[in-house]
Amino acid sequence: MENLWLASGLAQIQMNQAIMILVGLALLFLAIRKKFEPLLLVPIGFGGIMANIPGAGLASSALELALYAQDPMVIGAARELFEMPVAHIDAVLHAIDNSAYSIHAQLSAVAQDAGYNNGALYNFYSVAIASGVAPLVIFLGVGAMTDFGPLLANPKTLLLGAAAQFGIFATVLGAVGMTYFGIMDFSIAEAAAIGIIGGADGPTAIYVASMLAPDLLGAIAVAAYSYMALVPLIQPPIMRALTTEAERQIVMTQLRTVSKREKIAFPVIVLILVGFFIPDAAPLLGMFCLGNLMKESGVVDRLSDTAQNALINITTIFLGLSVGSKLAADKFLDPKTLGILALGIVAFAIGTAAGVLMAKLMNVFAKQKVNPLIGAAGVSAVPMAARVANKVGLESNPHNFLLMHAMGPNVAGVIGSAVAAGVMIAVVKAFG
Amino acid sequence: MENLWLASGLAQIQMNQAIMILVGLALLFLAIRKKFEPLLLVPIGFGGIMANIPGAGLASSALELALYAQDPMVIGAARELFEMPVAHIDAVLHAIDNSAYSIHAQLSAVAQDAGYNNGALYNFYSVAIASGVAPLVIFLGVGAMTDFGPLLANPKTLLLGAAAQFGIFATVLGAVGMTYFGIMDFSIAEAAAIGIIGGADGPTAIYVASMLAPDLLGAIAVAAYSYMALVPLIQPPIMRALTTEAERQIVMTQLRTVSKREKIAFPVIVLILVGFFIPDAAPLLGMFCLGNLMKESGVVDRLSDTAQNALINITTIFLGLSVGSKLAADKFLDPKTLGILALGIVAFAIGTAAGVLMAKLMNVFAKQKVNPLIGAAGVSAVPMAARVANKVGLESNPHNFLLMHAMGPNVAGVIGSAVAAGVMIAVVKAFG
Amino acid sequence: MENLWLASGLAQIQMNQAIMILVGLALLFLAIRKKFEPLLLVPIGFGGIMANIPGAGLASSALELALYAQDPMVIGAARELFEMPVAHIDAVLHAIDNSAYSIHAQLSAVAQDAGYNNGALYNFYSVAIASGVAPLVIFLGVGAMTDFGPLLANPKTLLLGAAAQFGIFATVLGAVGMTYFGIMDFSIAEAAAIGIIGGADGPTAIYVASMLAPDLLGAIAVAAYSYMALVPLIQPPIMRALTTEAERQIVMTQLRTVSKREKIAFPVIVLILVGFFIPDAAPLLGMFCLGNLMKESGVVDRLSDTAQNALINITTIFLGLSVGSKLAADKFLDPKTLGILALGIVAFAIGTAAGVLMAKLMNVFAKQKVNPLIGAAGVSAVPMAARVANKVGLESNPHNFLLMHAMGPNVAGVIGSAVAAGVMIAVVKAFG
Amino acid sequence: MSSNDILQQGADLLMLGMGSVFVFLSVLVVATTAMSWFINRWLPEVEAEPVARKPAPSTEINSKTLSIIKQAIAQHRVAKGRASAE
Amino acid sequence: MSSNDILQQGADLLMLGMGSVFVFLSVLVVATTAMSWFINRWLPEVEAEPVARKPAPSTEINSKTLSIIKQAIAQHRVAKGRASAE
Amino acid sequence: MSSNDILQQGADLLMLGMGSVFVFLSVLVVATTAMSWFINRWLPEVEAEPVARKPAPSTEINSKTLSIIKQAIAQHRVAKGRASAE
Ligand code: NA
Ligand code: NA
Ligand code: NA
Repeated sequence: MENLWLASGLAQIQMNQAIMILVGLALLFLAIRKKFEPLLLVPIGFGGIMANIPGAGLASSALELALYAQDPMVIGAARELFEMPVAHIDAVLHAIDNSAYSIHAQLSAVAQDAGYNNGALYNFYSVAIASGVAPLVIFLGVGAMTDFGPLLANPKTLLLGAAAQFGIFATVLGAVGMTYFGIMDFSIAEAAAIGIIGGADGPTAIYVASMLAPDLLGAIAVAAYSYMALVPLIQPPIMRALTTEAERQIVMTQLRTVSKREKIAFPVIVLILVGFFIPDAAPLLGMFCLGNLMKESGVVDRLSDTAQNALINITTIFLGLSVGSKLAADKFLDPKTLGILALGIVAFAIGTAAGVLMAKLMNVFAKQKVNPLIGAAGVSAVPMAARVANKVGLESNPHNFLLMHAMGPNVAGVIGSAVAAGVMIAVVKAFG
Repeated sequence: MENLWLASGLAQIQMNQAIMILVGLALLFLAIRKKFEPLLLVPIGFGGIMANIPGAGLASSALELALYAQDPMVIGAARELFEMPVAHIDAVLHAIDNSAYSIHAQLSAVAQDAGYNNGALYNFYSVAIASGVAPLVIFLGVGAMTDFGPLLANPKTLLLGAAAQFGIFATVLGAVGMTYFGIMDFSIAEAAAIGIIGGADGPTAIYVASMLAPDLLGAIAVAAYSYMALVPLIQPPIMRALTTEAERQIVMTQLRTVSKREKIAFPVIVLILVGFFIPDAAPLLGMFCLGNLMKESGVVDRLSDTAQNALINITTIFLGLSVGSKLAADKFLDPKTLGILALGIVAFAIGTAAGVLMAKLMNVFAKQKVNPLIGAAGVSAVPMAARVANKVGLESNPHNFLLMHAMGPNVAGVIGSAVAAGVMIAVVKAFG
Repeated sequence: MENLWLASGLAQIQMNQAIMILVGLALLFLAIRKKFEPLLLVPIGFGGIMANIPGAGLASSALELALYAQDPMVIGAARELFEMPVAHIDAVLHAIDNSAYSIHAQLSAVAQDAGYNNGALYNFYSVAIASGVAPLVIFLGVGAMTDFGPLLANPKTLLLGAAAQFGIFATVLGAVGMTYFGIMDFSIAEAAAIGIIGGADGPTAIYVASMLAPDLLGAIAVAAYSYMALVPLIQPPIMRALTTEAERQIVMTQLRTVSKREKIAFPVIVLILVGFFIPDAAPLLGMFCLGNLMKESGVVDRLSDTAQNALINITTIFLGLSVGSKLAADKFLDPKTLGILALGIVAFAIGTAAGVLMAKLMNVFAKQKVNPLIGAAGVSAVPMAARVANKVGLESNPHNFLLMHAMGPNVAGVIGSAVAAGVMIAVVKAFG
Repeated sequence: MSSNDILQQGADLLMLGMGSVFVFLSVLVVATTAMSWFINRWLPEVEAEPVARKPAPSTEINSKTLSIIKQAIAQHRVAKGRASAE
Repeated sequence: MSSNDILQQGADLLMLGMGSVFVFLSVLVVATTAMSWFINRWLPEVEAEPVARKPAPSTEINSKTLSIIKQAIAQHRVAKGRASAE
Repeated sequence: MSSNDILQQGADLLMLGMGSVFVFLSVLVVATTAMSWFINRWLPEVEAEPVARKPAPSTEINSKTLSIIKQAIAQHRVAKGRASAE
């Protein structure tokens, strides 16, 4: 909870809210007119506008609303809890900001006694994101829509998906570097949450941000989805700069057909390996693999169907509105947002470059050459990045269809960034 | 929580429950045989029967069940909390009835320690209605089903939707009048919640009642849906009484076609104006506009589809059962219910009259005459009221199709009553 | 909460988890390859694997995770709460295990303060099963898929559904007998929960187990669904042993057509009778009857459709994962599980026998003979048991189609075991 | 609680349980029979029931589609037969 | 609270409520009219809007199915007609 | 925490993170390759896999509908051709 509302005047707050409404309108424009990831950006943009309606407090908790109003009952209860009977009100608010979960729970009850209620968007956020459930359900549905066939036909493309995750960690280093040089003030948890933008995977970014840096979640999600929509602009120059015409013309042998049994076994193997090596990535990848197993097993089609349709759609609506709630002016209009937007695009660029370079490195050793363009698809952004690889490839050789070859690294990138997410959550927890 | 169960004997309670089971059966009969708003009245009627099963306590919380049973552990905890060690048990129960949210939370925990559990319908009510979420989700779906084209083609019909809300506020005055003359004992919050029946909009009525008068919610919702089903009986005599044959024959010019861009811009404009003028109406109208934007934008059809089908259907089932939980005998069998039923039909009648008269008033000033029958559609009750206007119009002029013209005030009435709801919530909150 | 983790070393725990992962894989194999109730066993098996990922704690609450880690903050808070400042840590843990709901709630808040979070599967379990909602929603959907026509055409087949419930209660007696002879240590509540396996109805078994013996829920649900899948193997030998060739050849008269009005009235009558006689069965049977009424009334097809598809599918996914969370090694790898598996199959066998014998008994008195094979369908396991009756009947008389006749006792068995569940919950509650 | 107690409780549960199940379902047999008699005697569905059920969309499509398929196949065969006969 | 107070509150609610409803919807009339004018003046949809809406799948199937049915029925009649004419 | 510390933490995260990602996905390459080899060597799908996947209903309808449409159109053209030829 920011104490911004005390430092600045009411006019300033309303000006900030007006700015954020314009940001929401801009997101709607990009989503509707430019088709920027509309499934998420329509509810995010709309939720962002709702969150910034002056006086409605839709994105605020009952306790936050009571504190905005400096409700005497709640302030009094806080004075008693903290045993600071004569302290200045600012000191009390500051103490609340820094207090633990159980203190918040007690003061929330007092605020509800005093007649305050959680805003609708705040409730959506609690249920959908703070609980962690919405990204998991999205992963279930995405898993049920994913075909691992191309990956199974050529498993070494998994390494391209690994390399592209360098964008994530390079960005973490960039963020802590900004802190080191005093440009920004990111904690290591915040830096990790920003880095995950480079994973080019919306639900993973939201999942990590909700755990490590909930206040930055709005900016991180907006950056992630916007740059995913911009992949066709961001990637091609980098891909062309790092490859020769000859490399871009490399023709890859046709993929073998993959049997149904391999497709059934794969999600189970991924789950067990993830459980063994990276337990913190198990929730995300577990749901992803369950979705995929439901699809490939062919015995629970009605569940797979629902996971791909009603369930993922319902979750997407509330996930989007919940992210929108984090576009409240006091959270979003912060210099950190600019830092996040700058670092996010760098993350995409580095991830793309790392994927391409990894492919070139593999060609040094392997007999079967891969077209380095498909390395760029390793950032995920499924299926956009794979399409971009195909398109750039066609420019050099109009008969060389790379799409299926690029789908391997593309879905590998999803696994890769979920693994990276798990590692970051575990390591940041260990840093304490 | 009513202490009714202490005042009357067990036999009386069971007689009351038997009566309410008959009421539930009557609602099922109306819904199934007479097609009275079956989507809501089937689950409401069924939930009403379930809520009145003697001894099952499906509509009661764990705490209520412990108090019915006069559980010594819970009573003891209450004695300690209120520091009334020797008071009569009635005094303790009375103190609990009047205690705050946080006291209830503590005693609920004790009741659960003592082995009591919330009834299933109570849980549905908490999640679907007490949280406010179900009416919002219904509005999302209704928004995705609404076509604002006729309204955009003739925006001044918005004023008809405004006028018809007079039914709401006249009814509030009627309710406080009853209190003034000692016929009933409605608080101002209860009067406001009753008035909203005149909005002829189910989810709005439930939303307002859940905030201002949860104990009356059952009667208010039943009245609202029943009278909406009775619109073809209630409205025509009023419409005929207030118009001349010549007026009813007025032919309106065909509506211009409305471009997709206007339809996309409209929900965004409504959201921003609501946020600026009536923030307390922002949750309801925000979700309504989001649903409409999802439909009109054409870029998130899968979300719009789910909002119109799986999501609204699931929510309707639980909303209906939750409303049914408020048909528990101790809440419903109260003289107030008769007052509510009487006031509700007056509200519909006044709203209809106000809409028609407003249309006649507009004809005094405007060059383009409107057929005053479409004013009656301003009460909402979409799309029934519009069809009634069309039907009454055809009686006077068999070639004058008013349906599309009446759809404008009809959807305007939805906006109008949501605005009225927001104002009432804000004003009643201010009355304290 | 078991204190197993204190008694055994880490290596033992991990070995147990490895075993449970193999159990999960076996369930997936049975579900996918052998088509054993795949709709439930795919998510249960997968959830079982997830629940046993070492170190991930997906099936544990925040408090359990804090206690595994022997978090000093939480242990300290417990020492204070229980006023045992110098007690050994084992004593503190033991005190927590045996403490009430409200103590758990307080310590959970402390654990969350200390940075622990509920595992994802734990959250699913809380929302879907501990609240009781998932089995109710499944029953709503199953009700909307059930045709009571054959039952209404021949109501006395209800008695066959009654007789088959003898499997439930005989198994309870078996379980308490095991306790009496010191083979196992089942409480009466646990014995009742185990008996319900004989109901051959998954959601009923989960509902009862969640109320009476949550720690055994995993084993009970796995046994119930596995044996339901094995009905074609378990039942035929028993059916053949208890009937003569002549009895198996009995031809039943064709069923009369049942009017729509009878089908509409039936679920309402069942609800009212259940409410009057067995209020504790009202939640399950109420939802079942509501689903059926939604289907038969024909006026709320969109609700009925959603209850049969999106809603039941979504609930099935989370119900399965939640049951899987109870396959955590410390709950499942217990001698009791072997007892449950042994008793479960006995329950199915006794239920089958009781159904067949009841049919033979009815033939002693009735003029219209019934083929005793359809008595076996009274265990429920819809529609598998009815198909088995049909198949065994065809072996004796290739022109005698018993399927529709067997559907009567089959759906009667669902009602019967829900009634049995209600009685058991009420009686065990009364035992205290 | 002694071991005997739990045996006793199990036996009680068996009695109460089977008793309730049989009583309840017997009552249901009577109630259902009475209801059917009453409806067929006093409230018969005279003609095509006005509350005709709108078939679920998917089923509708399937059955329509199926009938079309049958027809199409039939016509196809006829056409082929004619063609090969010519 | 005296009985007069609640009458006063009711009257206040009536004034504030109807006032707000009329002001708000009047503003909306103006805003909507302005918006429509602006869009039709400055942002007309030139041709077939590129954001063409994908019809809902079920509808699509239905309409296709319907057209097929119509055709099939028509052909059926023609065939029958021919058959009975022969 | 000094500024150096956070740099150190960032570097640690980079090492641990990329290390884990590469190790994990490399292990997955090996495991997947082994799995594919094992299945294709020991558990080949002999014929039409018995676990044949039931196509999603909508797709089924679509493909059926499409084939019907094609046929219907073809017949329609034939019929029209015949009609105009007569
Ligand atoms: Na990625
Ligand atoms: Na209205
Ligand atoms: Na059963």
